[in-house]
Amino acid sequence: MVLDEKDNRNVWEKIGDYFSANSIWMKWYCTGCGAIELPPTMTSRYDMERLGMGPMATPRQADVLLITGYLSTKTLRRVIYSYEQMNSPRFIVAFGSCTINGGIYYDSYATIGRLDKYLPVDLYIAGCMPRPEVVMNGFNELIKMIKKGQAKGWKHYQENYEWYKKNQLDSLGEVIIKDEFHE
Amino acid sequence: MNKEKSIFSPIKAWKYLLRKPITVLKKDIFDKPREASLRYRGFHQNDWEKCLGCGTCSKICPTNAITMIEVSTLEDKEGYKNERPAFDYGRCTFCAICVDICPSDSLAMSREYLHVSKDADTFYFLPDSTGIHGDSFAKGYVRDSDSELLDLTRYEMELEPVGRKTSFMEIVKGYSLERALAESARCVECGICTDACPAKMNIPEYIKSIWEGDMKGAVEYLYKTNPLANVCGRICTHMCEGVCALGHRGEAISIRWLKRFIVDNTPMDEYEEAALSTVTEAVNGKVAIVGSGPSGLSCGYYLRTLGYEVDIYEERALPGGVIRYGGPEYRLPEKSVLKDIGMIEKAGVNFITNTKVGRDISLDELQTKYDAVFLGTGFSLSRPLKIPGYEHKDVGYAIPFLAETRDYLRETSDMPDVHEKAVVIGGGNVAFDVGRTLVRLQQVKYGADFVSMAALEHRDILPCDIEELEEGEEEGIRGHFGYGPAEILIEDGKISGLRVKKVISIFDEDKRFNPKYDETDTFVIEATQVFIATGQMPEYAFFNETMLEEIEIAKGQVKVGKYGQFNKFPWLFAGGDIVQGPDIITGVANGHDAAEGIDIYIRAKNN
Amino acid sequence: MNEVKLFLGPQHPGMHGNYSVHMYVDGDIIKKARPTPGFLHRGFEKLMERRYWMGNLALIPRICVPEPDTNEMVYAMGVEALANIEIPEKAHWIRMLVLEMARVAIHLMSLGSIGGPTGLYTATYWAIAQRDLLLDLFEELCGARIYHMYIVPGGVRKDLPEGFTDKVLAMMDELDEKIPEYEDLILKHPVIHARTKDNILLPAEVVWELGVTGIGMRSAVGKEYDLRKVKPYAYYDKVDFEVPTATYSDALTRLNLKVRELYQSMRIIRQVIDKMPSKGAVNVPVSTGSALRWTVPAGMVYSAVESSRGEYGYFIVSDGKEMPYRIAVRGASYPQGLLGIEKYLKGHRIDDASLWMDSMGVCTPEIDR
Amino acid sequence: MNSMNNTINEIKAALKPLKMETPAFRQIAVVVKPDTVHNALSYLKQKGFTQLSIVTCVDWIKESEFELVYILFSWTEGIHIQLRARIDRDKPVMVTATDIFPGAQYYEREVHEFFGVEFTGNEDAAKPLFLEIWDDLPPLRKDFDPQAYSDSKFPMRERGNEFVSEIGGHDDE
Repeated sequence: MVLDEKDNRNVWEKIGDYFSANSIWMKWYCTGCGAIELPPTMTSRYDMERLGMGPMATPRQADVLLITGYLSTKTLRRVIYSYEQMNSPRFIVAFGSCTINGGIYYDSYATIGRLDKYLPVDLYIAGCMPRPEVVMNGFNELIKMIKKGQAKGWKHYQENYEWYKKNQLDSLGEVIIKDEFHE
Repeated sequence: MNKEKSIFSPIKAWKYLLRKPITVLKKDIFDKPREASLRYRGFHQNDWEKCLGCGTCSKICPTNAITMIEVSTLEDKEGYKNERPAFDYGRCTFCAICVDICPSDSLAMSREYLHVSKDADTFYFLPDSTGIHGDSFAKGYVRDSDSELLDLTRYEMELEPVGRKTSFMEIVKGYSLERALAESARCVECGICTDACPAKMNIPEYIKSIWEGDMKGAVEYLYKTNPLANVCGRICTHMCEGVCALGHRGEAISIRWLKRFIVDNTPMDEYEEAALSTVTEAVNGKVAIVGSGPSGLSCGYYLRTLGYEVDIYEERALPGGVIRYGGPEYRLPEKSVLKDIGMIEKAGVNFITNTKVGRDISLDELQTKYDAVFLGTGFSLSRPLKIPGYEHKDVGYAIPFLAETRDYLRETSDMPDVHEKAVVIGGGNVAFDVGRTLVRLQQVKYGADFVSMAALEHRDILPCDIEELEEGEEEGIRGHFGYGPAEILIEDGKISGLRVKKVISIFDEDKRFNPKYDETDTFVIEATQVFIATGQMPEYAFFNETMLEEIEIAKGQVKVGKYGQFNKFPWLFAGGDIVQGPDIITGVANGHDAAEGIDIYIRAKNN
Repeated sequence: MNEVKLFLGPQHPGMHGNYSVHMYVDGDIIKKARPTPGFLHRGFEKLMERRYWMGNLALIPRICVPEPDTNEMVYAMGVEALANIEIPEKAHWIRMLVLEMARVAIHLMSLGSIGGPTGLYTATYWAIAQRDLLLDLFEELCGARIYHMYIVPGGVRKDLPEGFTDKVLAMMDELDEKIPEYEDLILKHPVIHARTKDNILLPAEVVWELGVTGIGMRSAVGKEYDLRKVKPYAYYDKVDFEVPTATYSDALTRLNLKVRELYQSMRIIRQVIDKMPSKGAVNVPVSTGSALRWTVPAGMVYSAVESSRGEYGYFIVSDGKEMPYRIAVRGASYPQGLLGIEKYLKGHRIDDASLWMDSMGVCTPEIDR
Repeated sequence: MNSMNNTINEIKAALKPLKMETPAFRQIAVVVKPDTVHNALSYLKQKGFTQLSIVTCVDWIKESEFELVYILFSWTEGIHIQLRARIDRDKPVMVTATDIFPGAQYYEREVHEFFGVEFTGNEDAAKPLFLEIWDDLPPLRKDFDPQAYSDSKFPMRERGNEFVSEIGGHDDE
């Protein structure tokens, strides 16, 4: 993903970014094993609310989607579905090795290799799994990026929608979920 | 069962208001992230000084995260590869198995864990000892003896302990199947041994074949680069073992004995099939080889695989050169030599024995009869040591003595003349061969042995292999190391002893051989027979005058170009001791090289 | 009747982990439920056939995220049974220490996660933070908070760090003080009582029908059906502990049993530290050679340990090579997580659906693998 | 251990197994013919092996056979039993065990999904469970190569030899 480094926001956008950076709703979706470090991050030990972040149940009101590790194809379909339900500006933070290059599941038939082929990733966090300190630092970094207008993954997704869709279809076959199939 | 309490009962938790909070402070997260534990498995650190580039980490990695990257700026060092592991944190699971298995102990996990970036490429890096951001975090998880994943101790073979010096029985028994499997399982397939081997043998591959139980495949690997596997499986100088990755923290793999296990334990039909699988029809030309030592045999075999007719000229009655007449029976039994030479003969190499080039047939004649000629004549003469008394009849030389002993054991000649007390001058492997042969012959003849040895070098810098020294001393050789020969004392026409003097230094400031002695510190080693084993030299009587003029000879060795080809005489090739030396495996390598060179030369000439 | 289809998960705050249940509801009552697993399916069983016996160490803790040590233990026990090796005494004690610490950690976590479906978020804040302190101990022991990779075939990976047992004992003393508070805060709280008492029943017939094990089984059957007692592994036959049981299984009973097991685990930890020899080897090699060429004799073996949710088992097949031939994993919550949901979630109210999953102990990664 | 020997003898007498062994501590492996599996399961359930721990399958591709494995456990005696039976790999069919152990339903469905074994009498077994829109061989069969499948479907990052030797820190912008 090539990001345009130039800051071409207008004043209103800058103000908007400033406020949204200080109040981020994280979507409550445990996509993979990195989610196990989210409870400590959210609760009293690390207390992510100090950053103005809190969990949000519905995608429509959430700002940031955490991809906490590997994604099976089955989950990726749902993740794309719920990412597209989110309102712009929306951000993706990818946790751990698996989102970057497949992780230990590099040769698995069920999990994807790299996330940025299917969804625009704003920030990667290293670790398998990342410690709460790293997660907190990642959020802090994201906040900085939003303030500076650098977290523009969602724009990239809009502009390159065809490319993303093609990749999604290539790997998944179908993105539309037919939930009745197994009943 | 718990009774329901009032909704206000948890109110006592307010007491925590005044206690230290459990929450990690913001400054401990953002400004200076909390320090990880002493064993933390964070990002990798790799000490480049120690790293061998063996790639064991990349093989064990369950996530395929480690790639060996060639680093061109590293200098070439024997036993090291100029490759270093790069880690993909898009794969790594921080399991630290790579750390536990690292043969050089260079890898460690640091206590650094923080890396956040929008650029996925920054998650792939080549660590040095400062870690991912160059911040030199303290080491976290390191290997210790509990988490060791290598098998560092050698599975020893049994030696014949008692009665070994009274016979010429082979000392080392060879691996049992069980132990060979255990020993071969230790290998980490790094291939550093291959780089160190003069013949570039496919060592990891044949060890793997043993481990997989594919003996035929193992023999095929052996014959790819070495047709003297039986011989080398017994008396190779095993430079491979000197650089073995496992040798850095433990004991090197017994590569030589595993090779011997292959040749001793492959059924003969499979062995023959594997050894001869690459031999082809002789259609491309005719090549003469002078001397049937290791280089000649090797050259002959590989020429047969390349499709040439080969005649090997040998001065003595039996082909083999040093392997037939040099190495002592207790280390290199006749049957092994026969197996190798037999296989080369089966490959279609023709031996013309009792024919000395330069005496019975001239080199010029060979040139006209053949397309190319290979010289592998070796260092066939003993170098005389001109100290007072050296011309006495009881002063013997290593090479004829060892050859006579082999003939005696083959029952083609009488026992060499041995006295009850003898002294050997020299401290190399050949000197020990002579000394230990003497011990056995004395035991056979007198039922007792008395062999002394004098060498310039001190015990810990002797040029021989350590096994030779240890086994020799076990067999009762009396070593006087650090003493040089002064004169051979003669009384009434008989030798009465060897006077030696203490050595102060062997080399002068220019590192040239120039021993200095303490003339006052001398004593006499009691002996009635003296053997000189201080070196060998070549014989170049077969060169004609123009050749002698054109060919440059330095320190006894001829100067040749690539493939052992003489620059001025493109039809003539050379290898073995007269080119490189001084061991069998180098000879084999030279022979193989020359075979390829000859092939190129003849093909070019024919087209 | 007006049936409506609802999705519980995969993206839902009441759902722990990535899992989905399709519910057909009439008013507030669930009429039909269908579990949909597979969101966390990574193909572990296939991947394990492609890695060395030692390399699998990186995979196995990831099968069940909250409880890595159990997985490591099952795998290690199975490989040791196949290779027919006896591990050193100290390794057994250390393993028990680690397993019981893990049990304390997971019980604390599940105590905390009851906060989600019941709305008592205080529970989450207290219990998870307490668990985090235990994770710090784990980090000191093995170098990571979650994926320990500490119990290995042949023993444990490293000896205990200096002064570790003292820290564990101090933690136990702290827990002695804190757990009664958690009981007040969680178990005796009217909110919890209102939601869990006489709710989500698990009769003994259902236990036998589904094959539910662990706390679910013991709370219904009233017998000490715990693998640590029935078929002791490590040195569980050398320590005194009780297995809490009950004969009436509602969600509250099961919560109660969890807390009572916590006390028993702490009791075991204290005994282990008391009985553990201070010196001695902590592991033996599984096989000769380097870990690249470790082989395990051919055979098939099933090994099982008592996880916090019941019997956790691996069926391991070796063909004598350097990699396993086949490994099948029995996740402890498989029976209740699939068939249980299909058959017995119906009849409950919608708002109890996630509480149902929570109190039955459904752990998705071990079902999906 | 007496009960263990008794159990072994009783099973031997009742089931006439092809092979019996004790692979581990308090564990019995019983190999039977595939057509007797159903009887054996109901016999063992009567004997007190009331818990079905897992139903799984091993692909012996060289022999062209699947080996079905039923792990049973007796809580009263603390003994695990592996009941194993080999069936033809090309036409793998087995009678369902759901009438004896209702809990077998999902295990059988899983075995069907991962190996392609059909279970007669278990209608649900043929439905997909973990996988969605699966388009290849059943993935746990030995002739299925997950690496090849992954390579063909899921692109990986190319990691070359070139190196970003100096990586910027996480907070320098």
